[in-house]
Parts: sequence; C-alpha cells; structure tokens
Amino acid sequence: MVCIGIKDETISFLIGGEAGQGIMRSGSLLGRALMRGGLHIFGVNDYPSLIRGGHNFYILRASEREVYSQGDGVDLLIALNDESIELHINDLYPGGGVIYDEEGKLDPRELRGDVKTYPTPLTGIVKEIGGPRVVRNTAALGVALSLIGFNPETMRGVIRDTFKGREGIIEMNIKALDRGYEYAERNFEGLGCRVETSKSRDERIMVTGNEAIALGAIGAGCRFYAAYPMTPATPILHYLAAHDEEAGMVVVQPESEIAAINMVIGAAYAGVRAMTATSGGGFCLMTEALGLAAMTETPIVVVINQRPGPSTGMATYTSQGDLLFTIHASQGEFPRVVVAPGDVDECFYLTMEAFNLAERFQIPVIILADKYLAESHRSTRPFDPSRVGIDRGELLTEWSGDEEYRRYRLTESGISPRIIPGIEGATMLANTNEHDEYGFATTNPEMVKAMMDKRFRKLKALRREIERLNPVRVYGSEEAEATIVGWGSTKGPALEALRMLEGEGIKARFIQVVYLEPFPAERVEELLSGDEPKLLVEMNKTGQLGSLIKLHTGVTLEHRLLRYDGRPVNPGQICNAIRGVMR
Amino acid sequence: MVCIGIKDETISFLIGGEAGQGIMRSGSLLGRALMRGGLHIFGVNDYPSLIRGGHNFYILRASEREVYSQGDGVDLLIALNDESIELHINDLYPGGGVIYDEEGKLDPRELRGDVKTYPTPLTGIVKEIGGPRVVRNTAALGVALSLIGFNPETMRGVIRDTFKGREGIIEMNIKALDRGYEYAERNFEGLGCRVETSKSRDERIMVTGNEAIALGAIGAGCRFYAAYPMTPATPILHYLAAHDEEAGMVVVQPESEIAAINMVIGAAYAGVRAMTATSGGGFCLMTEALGLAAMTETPIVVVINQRPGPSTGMATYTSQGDLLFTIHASQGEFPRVVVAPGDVDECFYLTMEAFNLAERFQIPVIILADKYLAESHRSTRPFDPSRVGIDRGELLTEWSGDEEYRRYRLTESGISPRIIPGIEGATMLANTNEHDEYGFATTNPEMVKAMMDKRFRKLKALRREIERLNPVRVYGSEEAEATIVGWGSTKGPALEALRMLEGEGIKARFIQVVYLEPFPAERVEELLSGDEPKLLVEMNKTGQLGSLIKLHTGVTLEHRLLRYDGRPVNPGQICNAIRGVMR
Amino acid sequence: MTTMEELSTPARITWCPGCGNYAILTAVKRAIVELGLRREEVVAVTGIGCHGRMTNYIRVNGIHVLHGRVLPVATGIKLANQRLTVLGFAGDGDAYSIGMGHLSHTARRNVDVKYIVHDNLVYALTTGQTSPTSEPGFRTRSTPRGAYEQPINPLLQALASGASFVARGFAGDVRHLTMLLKEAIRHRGFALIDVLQPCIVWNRVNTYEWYRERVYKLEEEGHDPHSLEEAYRRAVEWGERIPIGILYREERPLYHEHFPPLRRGSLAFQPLKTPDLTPLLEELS
Amino acid sequence: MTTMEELSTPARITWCPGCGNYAILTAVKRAIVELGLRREEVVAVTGIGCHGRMTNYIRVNGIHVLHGRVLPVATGIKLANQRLTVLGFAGDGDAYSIGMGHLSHTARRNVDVKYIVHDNLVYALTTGQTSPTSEPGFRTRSTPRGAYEQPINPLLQALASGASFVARGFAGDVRHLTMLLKEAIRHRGFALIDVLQPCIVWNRVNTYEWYRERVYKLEEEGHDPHSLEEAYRRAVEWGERIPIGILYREERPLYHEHFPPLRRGSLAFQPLKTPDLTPLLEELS
Ligand SMILES: Cc1ncc(C[n+]2csc(CCOP(=O)(O)OP(=O)(O)O)c2C)c(N)n1
Ligand SMILES: Cc1ncc(C[n+]2csc(CCOP(=O)(O)OP(=O)(O)O)c2C)c(N)n1
Ligand code: SF4
Ligand code: SF4
Ligand SMILES: [Mg+2]
Ligand SMILES: [Mg+2]
Repeated sequence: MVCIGIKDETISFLIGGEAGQGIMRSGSLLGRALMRGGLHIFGVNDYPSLIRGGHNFYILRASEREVYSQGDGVDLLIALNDESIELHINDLYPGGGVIYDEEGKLDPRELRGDVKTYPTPLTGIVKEIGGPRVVRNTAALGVALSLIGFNPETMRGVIRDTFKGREGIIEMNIKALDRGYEYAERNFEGLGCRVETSKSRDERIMVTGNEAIALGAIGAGCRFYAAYPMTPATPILHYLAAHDEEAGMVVVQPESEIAAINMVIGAAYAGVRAMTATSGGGFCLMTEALGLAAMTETPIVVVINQRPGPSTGMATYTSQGDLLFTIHASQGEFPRVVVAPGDVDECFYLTMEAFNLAERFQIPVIILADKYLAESHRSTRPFDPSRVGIDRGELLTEWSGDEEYRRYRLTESGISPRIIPGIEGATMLANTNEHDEYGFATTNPEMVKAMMDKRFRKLKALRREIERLNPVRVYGSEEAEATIVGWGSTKGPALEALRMLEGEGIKARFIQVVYLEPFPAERVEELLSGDEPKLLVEMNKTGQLGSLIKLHTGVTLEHRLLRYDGRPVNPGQICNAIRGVMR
Repeated sequence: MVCIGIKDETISFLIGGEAGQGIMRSGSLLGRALMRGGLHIFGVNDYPSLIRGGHNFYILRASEREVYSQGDGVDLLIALNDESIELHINDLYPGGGVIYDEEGKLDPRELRGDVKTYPTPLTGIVKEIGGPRVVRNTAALGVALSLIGFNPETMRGVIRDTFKGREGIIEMNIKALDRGYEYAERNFEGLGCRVETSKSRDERIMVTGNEAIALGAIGAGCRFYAAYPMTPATPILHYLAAHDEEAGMVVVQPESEIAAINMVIGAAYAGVRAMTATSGGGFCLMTEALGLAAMTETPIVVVINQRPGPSTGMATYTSQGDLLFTIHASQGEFPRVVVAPGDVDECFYLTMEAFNLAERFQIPVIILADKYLAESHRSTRPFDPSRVGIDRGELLTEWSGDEEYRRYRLTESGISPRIIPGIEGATMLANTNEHDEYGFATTNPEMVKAMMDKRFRKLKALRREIERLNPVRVYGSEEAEATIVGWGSTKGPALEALRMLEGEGIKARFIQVVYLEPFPAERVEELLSGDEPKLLVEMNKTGQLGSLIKLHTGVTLEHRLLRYDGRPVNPGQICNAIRGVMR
Repeated sequence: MTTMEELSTPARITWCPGCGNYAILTAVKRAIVELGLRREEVVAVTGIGCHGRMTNYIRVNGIHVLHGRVLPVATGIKLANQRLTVLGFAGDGDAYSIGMGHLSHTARRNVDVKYIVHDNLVYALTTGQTSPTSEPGFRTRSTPRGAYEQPINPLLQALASGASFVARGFAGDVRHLTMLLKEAIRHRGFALIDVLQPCIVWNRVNTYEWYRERVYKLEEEGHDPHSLEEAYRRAVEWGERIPIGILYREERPLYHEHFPPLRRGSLAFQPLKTPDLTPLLEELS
Repeated sequence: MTTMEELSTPARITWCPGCGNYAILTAVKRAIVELGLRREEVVAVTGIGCHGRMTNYIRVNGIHVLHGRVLPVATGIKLANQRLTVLGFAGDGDAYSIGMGHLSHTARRNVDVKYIVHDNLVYALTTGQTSPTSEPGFRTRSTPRGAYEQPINPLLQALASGASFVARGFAGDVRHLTMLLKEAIRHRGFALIDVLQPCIVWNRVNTYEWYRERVYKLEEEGHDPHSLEEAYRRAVEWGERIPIGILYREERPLYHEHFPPLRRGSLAFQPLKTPDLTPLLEELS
C-alpha cells in the first residue's frame, strides 16, 4: 500500500459545488472507496443552512497512517462550479491539481500558475450517457481516481453498496465513473500522487460522530430515543429511525425539545435506558427538565452537538461555546456528568459509558460534541460494545421487602435502589418537589438538607469512577517542550499538529480533558505542573475550558488559540501558535 | 422614641398559625403600625406552598435603629394555634412572652418555665363581637400592643388604611384590636419591653423586595411587563397589574415563560422598556430567548427570584442556587449583566440602573434576587427615581441618513445605534442568525468574527460603567479583624452580624458583591488582599460566589457558611462562624 | 383485589377543606378499586398546582413532574411499558396554558394515557391569577379589572385535535365522575376528562352551587357519543346549561401500536444485554 | 406609495428554484403595495425554517426569531406599537409543532397580528422530517416507514381556539393569495392564513400538480365566512377536494384595546421621563 501526497504522506481532496449538488455524497463515496482500498480517511463537510443555492464543500483526506483531521491545504480540487474554483484555488498546495468542467466560465490557469489543471467535459459525459446532472460528480471522481492511480473497481463496489436496490442509479454512476476515469487516462498525466489498493487490511468502518453516538446508544441497550430535529444532531434521529427494529428501540419525533426530554424522563422512570439529542438552542428548552431528572434521580442521557451561538447563530457550523452553560444548566445544584468525546471512537465508547454512569449514579449525563465531530467522517476499527458492557447499577427487579419501598432511601453512597414500576409489592414515588425517603413532598429543613447531601454524596464514588475512566488523556511526547490543552473535537487537529511539530523536531504533547464535570482537577493540575509553554485551544471566544482549569486548579493558561468563526481549527494554526509560544 | 427589647435595642414578634389564617396580613399590620410609630422594621414570612393547612409564621423585628434582618430569637410569640406554641416556644429569649388562645389544648407553661404567658380568650372575643375567626389575629395584636405599651391608635389608622373602603372589616378589626388591648391592660403585666411612638420622624415606607423592584421598573419608565405566575416572583405581577394605569404600563399574563420573554423581546424591539420576572424553573424556559435578546441586541430586563432547587424544589423558600446558571445561561457567548440587590433600596435603585444598562449596551440584564429578599418587608426612606434617572443610550428617534440604516453597524464601542420601528426613512432588521451590518444572515467567517468581536467590545465600556456603579460594597470596620463575603439577600443578616460582633468587640467587615457579571475582579481582589480570616456566606450548597472569586481573582475562600435548607441565614449563625474562623 | 385502604398514603392532605380535589381523589381510587386494577400497575403523573399533590395521596406508582409536562412524561412511560395504566393529572393552567401544545399532539397521536384536568378556572396554588378557562370578567390578582381574554374551550380543543375520548366531569358528583374515569380507563386510547373542580378559596364565582344549577348529564339526554358533530355542538354549551358526561368516543389505532420493538412486549421488562452490532457495522464498512 | 422595487432587498434569495415560498413573498409584497402601506409601518416576524428567510427578502422592519416563537414576539410588538402592521411568518413545524400552544392563545386573545404559515407538510430546512401536517404514510427521514400520526388540522385548531379570521391559501395562486393577505391585513384582529406551499425537494407528494387537482375556491362556491358551523364543515375537507379562501371571519374586540395605557397612543412613541412616584409611595407609608 502506498500513499504519497504532495506535502506529506496524506492526500487531500476538496470537492466543491452548490448545495443540492450531492457534494457530501460524493465525498463519502470517495472516502469509502479509499478506506476499502486500505487507507485511513477523514472527511469534513462545510455547508450553509440552506437546501439549495449556498456553497458546499467536502474535504477528504486519506493516508496509510491514521488521519485525525483535515490538513492545511489540499492536493486535488474537484470543482463542480466556477465558485468552487474561485473560493478554493488557493487551498491547493503548489503542484496540486484542479478538476473542473470544461463548460465553466472560469479558467483556473488564470488564477494560479503553479497548479495542474484538468479540464474535463463533465457536462458532456453526463449528456452522452443521458444521466442527471448530479452524476457529473461521479464522472469527476473517475477523473480523480485516474489521477492518483487508484483502481476504480473498488469505487464500483462502493457505488453498488451505497445505492443497493436502485439499479438504474448504480448503472448511471458506474458509467459516469468509468467515462471520467477513461477520459483522464487518455488525456491527463497523473497528479504525481499515488494511492494503491492494498490487499490485506484491517477491518475498518467509515463513520460520523453522530453515527458513532447512535451506535453507542444501541450498544448500551438504549431502548427509547426521542428527539426534535435540530442541526447538527438530526442525523442521530435519522440513523436510529432507520434502524429501530434492529436496535429494538422506540424512536420518536415529538412536538418539541421540551416534549422530547420529558418523554425520555418518563421512559427512564419506567425502567428503560433513554436518550435525547439536540443542539444548544434545543438544550435551552431542556434545562428545566434536566433539573427534573436530577431531582427525581432519573437516569437520562442528553447529547448536545454544539454549533455557533448566540441564539440560532449558524446552524451548520461548529463551536465549543456551550461548555459552561452545560455544566451549570438548570436551577439549583446537583451532580451531573459532562463528557466530551474527541473522535468517533470516543463517541461510541463514551456514549456507552454515559448510560452506565447515568444508571449507576441515577443522574443526568450529558455528551457534549459539536458539528465538526458529529458530521465528519472517519475510518476506524469496528466498535466493540463488550469493551464497556452494561451496568445498570442498583436497579431492583423484584421487591421482597416487608417494609414499604423507599425511593429515596438515605444511603451512605447517596444512591437509593430503584425499582421498575410494575413489579409486585412495591410502588415508586418520584417527586420534583423536595421530598422525604418515600418521595413525599417535604419542606422540613433537616430532611431538605439530608436529601441535598444524599444527592451530593454520590460525587465521591462518581469521582472515583471517572478517574478510572481515564478522564484526561495525553498524547505525544513524554518530555514535551510545549503542551496543547483542549477538549472535544479539537483533538483531531491537535493530533495532526503533534505530527507536524514532530516533523519539525518539536516535541509537543496534547492534553485532552474528556470528562469535564465532575472536573478531574488533580489529574489536570498534575499534568499542567511543568513549566513548558502551554497553549489552550478552543473553538469559542472566551476560553471556557481555560476558565474551568483556572477555577479548579488555579492555573491560568495565558496562551490561547481561540477560533469562533464556525470553522474548525486547522492543524497548521495550532503549529503556528505553538511556534509562537515557544519563542 | 424608645425601644427596648429583651436582648438588645430591637424587639421581635413571631406570629404563627395555619396557612389561610391571615398570618402575613397580621405581620404587615403590626409592621406598618410600628413604622408609623417611628421605628424601623424588618419582617419575614415562612410558609409552605399550600393554600391551607400548612404552618405559617411571620417574624417582625423593630427598632429605633435600622433593622436589616430577623434576629436569632424573639421577644414575643403570638401563637394562633397549638402547633405554633410547639414549634416556636424555643425561639423565645428567656423572659420573653407568649400570647395564645385560652381555648387551645397546649399550655406553654408546661414546655418552658422561663417565659411569660398571656392566655387570652381570643376565640371568646371573636364570638362576642360576632366576627370571623380570622380577627382573632387582630385581637392578639391588641394584646401585643398593650404588652409593649404601644398606643393602639396608630394601629387603628393602619387598619383603616389597609382595608380602605371595606367599612365592615375595618370596624370588626378595630373592635377586636380594642378588646384584645383592653383585656391585656386589665389582666397582664407588661412584657418589660417598651416601644413608644415618637412624634417627629422621617418619612418612611414599608416595602418588600418585590414591590421595590416593581417600583424600580415604574421609575425607569418600563412600559411593558409580561410574566407567568411563579413563586416568589408573582407579587411583582400582582403589584404591576394593580397599578398599570398609574404606571402607564401594559401588564400581561401570557401562556408561559417562553411567551413572556418573547413578548418582552418583541416590545423592546419595538422601542419600549420591557421586563419579565420569574424564578429558576421559569428562567430555564427563558434561556433560549435570552440568547435571542443577546443576538438581536435587544435590551431586556429579567428578574429571577431564586428558590431552592433542583427542579420544583420548595416553591416558597429561599436560595442562592442559581448564580452560575444565570451567568452562563443560553447557548453561545455574549455579554450580559447580572446584578444582585441585597435589600429593598437596592431592589429599587438597581432595577432602575438595570434598564439603563440594558438600553445603553443593548444587552440582557438579569436582576438576581431570592424569596427572602423578594417577600420580606423593610422600612426605608421613600425611593427617589431621579437619583438614577433615565438614559436610553443610542436610540435614534429619527433617521436623516441618505444611506440605508444598518442595525448592526460595526462601531468602535460595539454599540450600534437603534431606531424605533415606525420612524420615517428607515427600517430595522434584527436577526437570530449571525448577520452582517444590515442584519442579513451571513456565514462569512470574517463577518461572523467581526460581529462576535463587536458584541464583546461593549464589555470595555460596560466594565467601566459598572465600576462607576459601585459594584462591590463594603460595610463595617476599616481595619477589620475578620471579613464576611457575600451577595444578595445575605446582606441583611451580615449587617446584623457586624453589629453583634461589634458589641463583642470584634471589628468585622462585610463585602457585598453587587454586580456579579461582568465580575468586578480587580476591586474584589484588592478587598480580599488582607490576611484577616474571611468567611464566605451563601445560601447554596457549593459556594457559587466562592467559585467566581476563585475564577476571577485566584483567591480561595476556605471558610464557608453555606445554608441550603431553604431558610435564610441568621445573624447569630454568622457570628458563630466568624468566631470559629478567628480561633 | 385492591381496596380503598391500600390506595391511601400516610401523607397529610393539605387541600382546603371543601376543595373539589377531594372528590377527584376519591373517584380515582374508586375507579381503580372497581376496575380491579393492581396498584403496582398504575402510574399517576401530576403537574404543578394544587392538583399536583394527587401523587402524594394515592398509593400507586407516581411521578410529580414539571408544570405543564404531564403528557410527554406520561407518553414516555406508556411507550416504555404499555402494560401500565397511565393516569395524568393536571390543572387548567398546567394543561391549557403552559402545557397546551402537548394536548393537541398527544390527542392526535392517540397515546393511551388518561388526562384528568382539575379545572378550577383559576391558578390556585400560585394564589389566584387568571387561567385560560377563567370566565371573562373574572377578577384575579393578575386581572384586577376582570379577565378580558376569551377562554379556551378544552373540549373543543381536544375534539379539534382528534382526541378519541372526550368527557367532562364535576367534582360535585363523585359517582358520575367515577363512572367517567372507569370508562376512560377502559377506553383504548387517549382520554381527556375535564373536571369542573370548585376552588373554594380563589374562585368564588364558579362554586358548587353555581355548577349544580347548571350541569346536566349527557347520558340522560340521549347524547350520541359517537357523533363528532353532536360532540362539537355540546362542547360549546356553557352558561345556563353545562353538559357533563362523555361527549365523544371513537376507536382508532393506539400510538404504541406503531412501534415494531413493542411487539416483543414492554420495553421495561425486556432483558438488557450487550447486543451484537456486527450487521450495523457492516453497513458502514 | 410603496413600490415592489422598494420592498426588495439586496440579499440573494437562496430558496430552491420552484419553491412555493417565492409566491408567498410576491403575494406579501403585492398586498403591501396594493394596500398602500408604508414599508416603515410594517414589521415582519419570522420563525426558523426555510420560510424564515422572508425577513431577509422584504424591506420592511423585520425580526427573525426563534423556532416556534413568532406569535409571542409579534404580540409584544403589537402591544408596544399598535400602529404597526405586524405580519408573522412561520413554517408548519414552527407553527403547529413546537409553537402550537401560542396559536391557541394568540387566537383566543384576538391579537391583531397576521399569521402566515408556509405549510409544506414537512420540515424542510432540517432536510426532511415529518411535520404535524404530514399526511399519514408520508415517508421522511424520521419516519422511514411513513408518518403514522393523525395530522393536525390547522384550520380546525384555529377555529376551536376562537380565531377571528381563518383562511387557507395556495402558493400556486399568487393572485388569490394576495387577495387573502389583503383581507387578513384589513381584518381587525388575529388572522391565520395557512398557505399550501409546495416544497419541491422534501415533499414529492403534495406537489403543485397534486394541489391543482384538488383545490377549489370557497368564494366560488357561495361559502358564508360568517358561519362558524360552515367553517367547521369546510375545515375538515381534505383529500379529493381542498378548499382555499376565507373560511371564517368575525369582528370582536382586539387584545390591545383592553389595556388602559394604550389609549394614550402607542407606547413606543410616548416620551420617557422619570415619573413622580409619590402617590405610589404614599400607599406604602
Ligand atoms: C415553569 C413553571 N412556571 C410557573 C410555575 C408556578 N406555578 C405553580 S402552579 C401554577 C399554576 C397553577 O394553576 P393550575 O395549573 O390551574 O393548578 P391549580 O393550582 O389551580 O390546581 C404555576 C403557574 C411553575 N411551577 N413552573
Ligand atoms: C428550538 C429549536 N429546535 C429545533 C430547531 C431546528 N429547526 C430549524 S427549522 C426546523 C423546522 C423546519 O420546519 P418548518 O417549520 O415546517 O419550516 P420549513 O423549513 O419547512 O419552512 C427545525 C426543527 C431550531 N432551530 N430551534
Ligand atoms: S386553593 Fe383551591 S384548589 Fe387549592 S386546595 Fe384550596 S380549594 Fe383546592
Ligand atoms: S427545501 Fe423546500 S421549502 Fe426549502 S427552499 Fe427548497 S423547496 Fe423551498
Ligand atoms: Mg387551576
Ligand atoms: Mg415546513
């Protein structure tokens, strides 16, 4: 297996066009083909919140080694309209190439002299084969595969699998692919990059963060999912609605986020694992019920896929602006878990852990991701749910007791065994009001204090459990000359940056805070005790993880790379910043 | 004017009975009478969230000097049922007295030997005069006035004013008062305390925090108030609904808190000052629209009267559990003001300031109070709205410009002049989506960043303005041996504690953080730089102000008096804690 | 067999003496007893308001939830365990003001939960404000000059939303109310029972006497509950004559019948084991 | 006089070519022009969805608000300045799902705002999920086996809530829609116009053709819009024949007429001076 890009051992494609032109589909076809060819891939999309008319693009990066994010430039631009040439020609590395439709008005050669150009009769091919305009994309993919010397048969297989059952579409796409491929073979020299299919390879899947979270829920035995559509969390709903039978899950689209979370609480009260997902705006509407879950000690899992605010902001872009909101959301005080996956594997495994934590500690658990992670593709090893398993905690499935069952028994651990309503001999009273052990409303000051203390007592074992779950993860050099600190989806660009820095001879390290609440203060403090320069990387304006670190450890991270224009941080930006702080 | 209590120069009454027995009414009658007699008063109520059947009580404390809170005990217990004797007999100072109905079953003499007892035929008096059972209270007040030697004529005046227009009720109450008074004159010796009416006195009003906030809104020219009923904020709605004509204010009870805040945003967009009020649970439902106000830069004022959570918790008790939630509420990041009044005067003046800040900086301003402050009575000097005045900031009432009006002009201050929709020659586009200067939706990364930066640029002038508003207030000794740190309604008990400590020869000081966001970090840091022992006092479980101080100044306040059973902190508790930390 | 005794709890009842809620509590217990339901198989969901204390006073499974959110919680419970009898209790503010949107949606879905609204035409627990069912002119602390909005007609709303069982009860007639509750529980599908519930403290207009002079029983006047048109006609009656009884009932598919996983039985009692994800993962390879 | 030109904005229109929203935009502009309204006196309030971009495309005062919250914002605007013509634009998800509760309450209050719902029977902007008006069996990404809930009938809901003007328009007939808009704006009170708006991307069932075969005009069939009973009858028609036009209209008091302070004129243009609080303070002394 060989993969040679222009700049390094990765190769990047940017497919650009109008919304509605099937850009993402093409990106994922290409990704899947390269993955099946034995490469690791990463793919990220960029699109406005419009169904038609806006500019869309998809960056696909592939390599023999694992790829964690987009790079700083691309090797090959597949421009399906003039706008894409205009907007992205400068993203090409010198020596890169651009595939475009002969029929366009813009000539890339007039914009940049240092790139190769591959004018192709994309529209012509489509007309010839009598296909819809959207298969221009596939013809262009054919050209691309030829340029990098990649066997088109793998792509044919991907097309067949993707459009399974729709023979006409398969045929048309394969035709277009082949025409493009042949045209390029006849007319163009290769790009100079080379990607070969390897025979033996690991089993691999290509998956988005959203799919990984959905799979994590299925893996955890989640039986109830209610969610109101909200970008960028909606794909979880789509995935689960399409797989409800296999998953044995009831999947509901209710009338609002308020209905969603309250249904989830109802289902969880009744004894099933239940989840909802939304973005910040929808989560606002859930905050009241988050408190209800806390007060009634009903275990629920809530996924928040962040996007830029305030308010509706930009629905289809990315952000890490909701961290402190999430930690403090809802009136009053109660223990909760906030966990932020950094890649698709963590999306899967941390979602499974989330259900165990929710049930064992009878608290709400929030999974905090963002658009960049939720909608980007990555290849990885197939998920193994048995690595986490299912632990439902103190859930009683029968009641033998002579005494009356007490939902909120004052225990030393703070955890009071739950029952499943419907079992013989016991009924369970859950209460939004402060209550006594039986669940009856009370305003007695001693009982009120005792119940608050009981709930907070859970923190002791919870903290211990979270320690065990490796809440802070460190990547890179042991003896680092510089440290990057971040959370969530900046993990990808940070890992890429480590590689780049290593290439420059800089030993750096990335500290990823995975569990943000309860905050793993000791571990973070320990890791930050060195005196190498440190760079905080976040996709928000105010450096919210920085605030948490300051609050819990006293450490001020002065150097900050904060991006808040809705776009993910690039590895090169991080490297620059690191170079800056090392000076 | 003379006032002598058993313990000090204050005198405290506790009136206890069942919900529905008019306890609060009696408390406020007594308070008003003593105030008109020339005393300063403080009154606090305690009642469960039930219309009937629960135990209620009201503590009224009065003195020649200003009183800031309840004391640690009471001089006179007015027990309208047996339960009140049982529950409160131990609140009496040794030598105090208890007034109770002869007809009750419980004899206080069997419970405590060191108090005076005043068994009175309260039921008998009511029967004699043919009044409803509830005038027992007034008869008991008559007894109380006799015991402290207070001229009943003042009380007669209060009764006449309170029940103005309802002659039957007035007559009945005055009869009951007089009978009680006469009975006591004939049968009892005085309590040993003495309160005399003074002739000349300052003009004074007796007002709750809620009334003061409502008056502050009226004073600020607020023209639109929409609020969904929620304890303990509902009295603001009642007050404003009863005074809408005088105030020139539209007062609406909409279908939910979501409707309330969105109406307020609509009204503010259309050019009027607008406010809503709620408690934590209702505020949860407002968080999404808080972001809308921020993104559209629509000036609104939101009052949150805290009560214990999580969730519905205890509707009629007090808490300071929502501070961090309030500061971080809503997705995304934006400047806001959070201000916490500590007494009725601050309720008035800070509410007026809130409207000016909201309009000048075009941001949401949150007034964070709590049940204890909102529903307690205090006497004070009549409010003077001209002390704050009205400053609407950059609000254009005409548009002469040849150019198109730009709602979100990128200015150096970050503030873009607003217009009132309806003026000639200009229209205004406000947008929940990220937008350009004209308000059109955009996802352009430079513009997105520019708009975020514009909004945050306001912080510079905002911080300066807040400095000017005296955001951190210090009371007590300059050279303090100990410092109390708190916010909001703990101010009252803290000021009382300062007096008590002074009496013991301890020089202490109270630092009240009034503006909590943007946090006056420098000032707080400066004030905390001494090495005297410091005590954080809050009515929550986790010490939320402590967290803010840690975050913004690095100072850890280790000594904490945290009360979270729904009851206000008592001055004596603070003194004890101070003694503890000084050891 | 469950007895009235067994359904009682030790919690002290704090409603005002004479409050209409007592009658509703009694009727609910009686309906459970008379239908022979096991108390463990019943779940009561309550909103916030005076009515909300129902969960404290009846010894079945209970969850006291947020203001206005009875129906979504009840829906979640029913979907998790369709064998449970799910009773929702709400106030008029709860159900028709803040919770209004859920009514239309739960009704059109025909979720098999029973919605009992303690309709006292006022916000009682918050000490007397106008409610969506308050009559015009009704003076409250939030409408001192009298309520000025046209009231919500809950029955009309339910009918317009496709509720499959719509009834009105009166807390002054426990026996009739018990009958309605039994019918509603027997009914397969969503049921709304709007109960005229005198609040003796905050509503001095719509009292027991006021209602007694006006209510009449639909079943005594030959009303056909299977006619939607008839139901609409009765639903708008209010004033001189106020109908109580079943306005409308129809059978149509239940919400939970649409979900394939529920065919295997209640989710709540399906064993939870780590699943084999291979088929799903293969789709992604 | 305002011209069509003056009502245009420089923002690039990003709706799909052929989308029914274009027709709605045109009709709204025409109605403003034909009624001779000054653009400064009109406010458009939009919810979130494809329809939400209306505020970008029409040069009147505008506020693009949260999903489902058009009506409360519009109400606030109207109360602050009753001289403004307030137009609310919402989607079917916006109006009848998350925003459902506000519809009933705004209608019963008779707030003088006009509510134009771009009803495409689907969630379009979020790329195709079921909506409360989706027809049973309609396949979407959230209901791959077809929608299974009984749809909301918006007209019925509005009628049941006491809306004083209820109409249905069709984006395939701009002239008729313009007429409806003009009537709605002229109407003193709350007006709902549910507009059948083909979404050519996510709804391939309820297309222009589908509607063209079915819609008929009420005014051509002698419908009496003053009869509530007639209106109910027409409101339930859906399938072979779908009525468009004004189903119902009635005059009743406006919400903003209830507030004494508004008698002095619009709040927004009342001068703001520090008031004299003495009378209020005296009450507290
Ligand atoms: C989100 C929210 N808003 C407001 C409240 C305050 N609240 C408690 S009960 C109630 C309404 C009571 O009226 P109703 O539902 O008719 O019940 P009733 O007391 O009359 O039985 C309100 C508004 C709340 N608990 N939660
Ligand atoms: C609180 C909230 N929840 C969810 C969303 C996501 N969202 C955006 S548009 C939309 C619905 C679109 O459907 P519809 O209202 O019918 O408008 P259309 O796009 O069809 O015009 C949703 C759910 C949101 N913006 N806010
Ligand atoms: S206030 Fe009214 S509804 Fe509440 S318990 Fe008393 S009588 Fe019943
Ligand atoms: S997706 Fe549908 S509603 Fe949205 S712009 Fe396109 S056609 Fe119109
Ligand atoms: Mg009520
Ligand atoms: Mg739609």
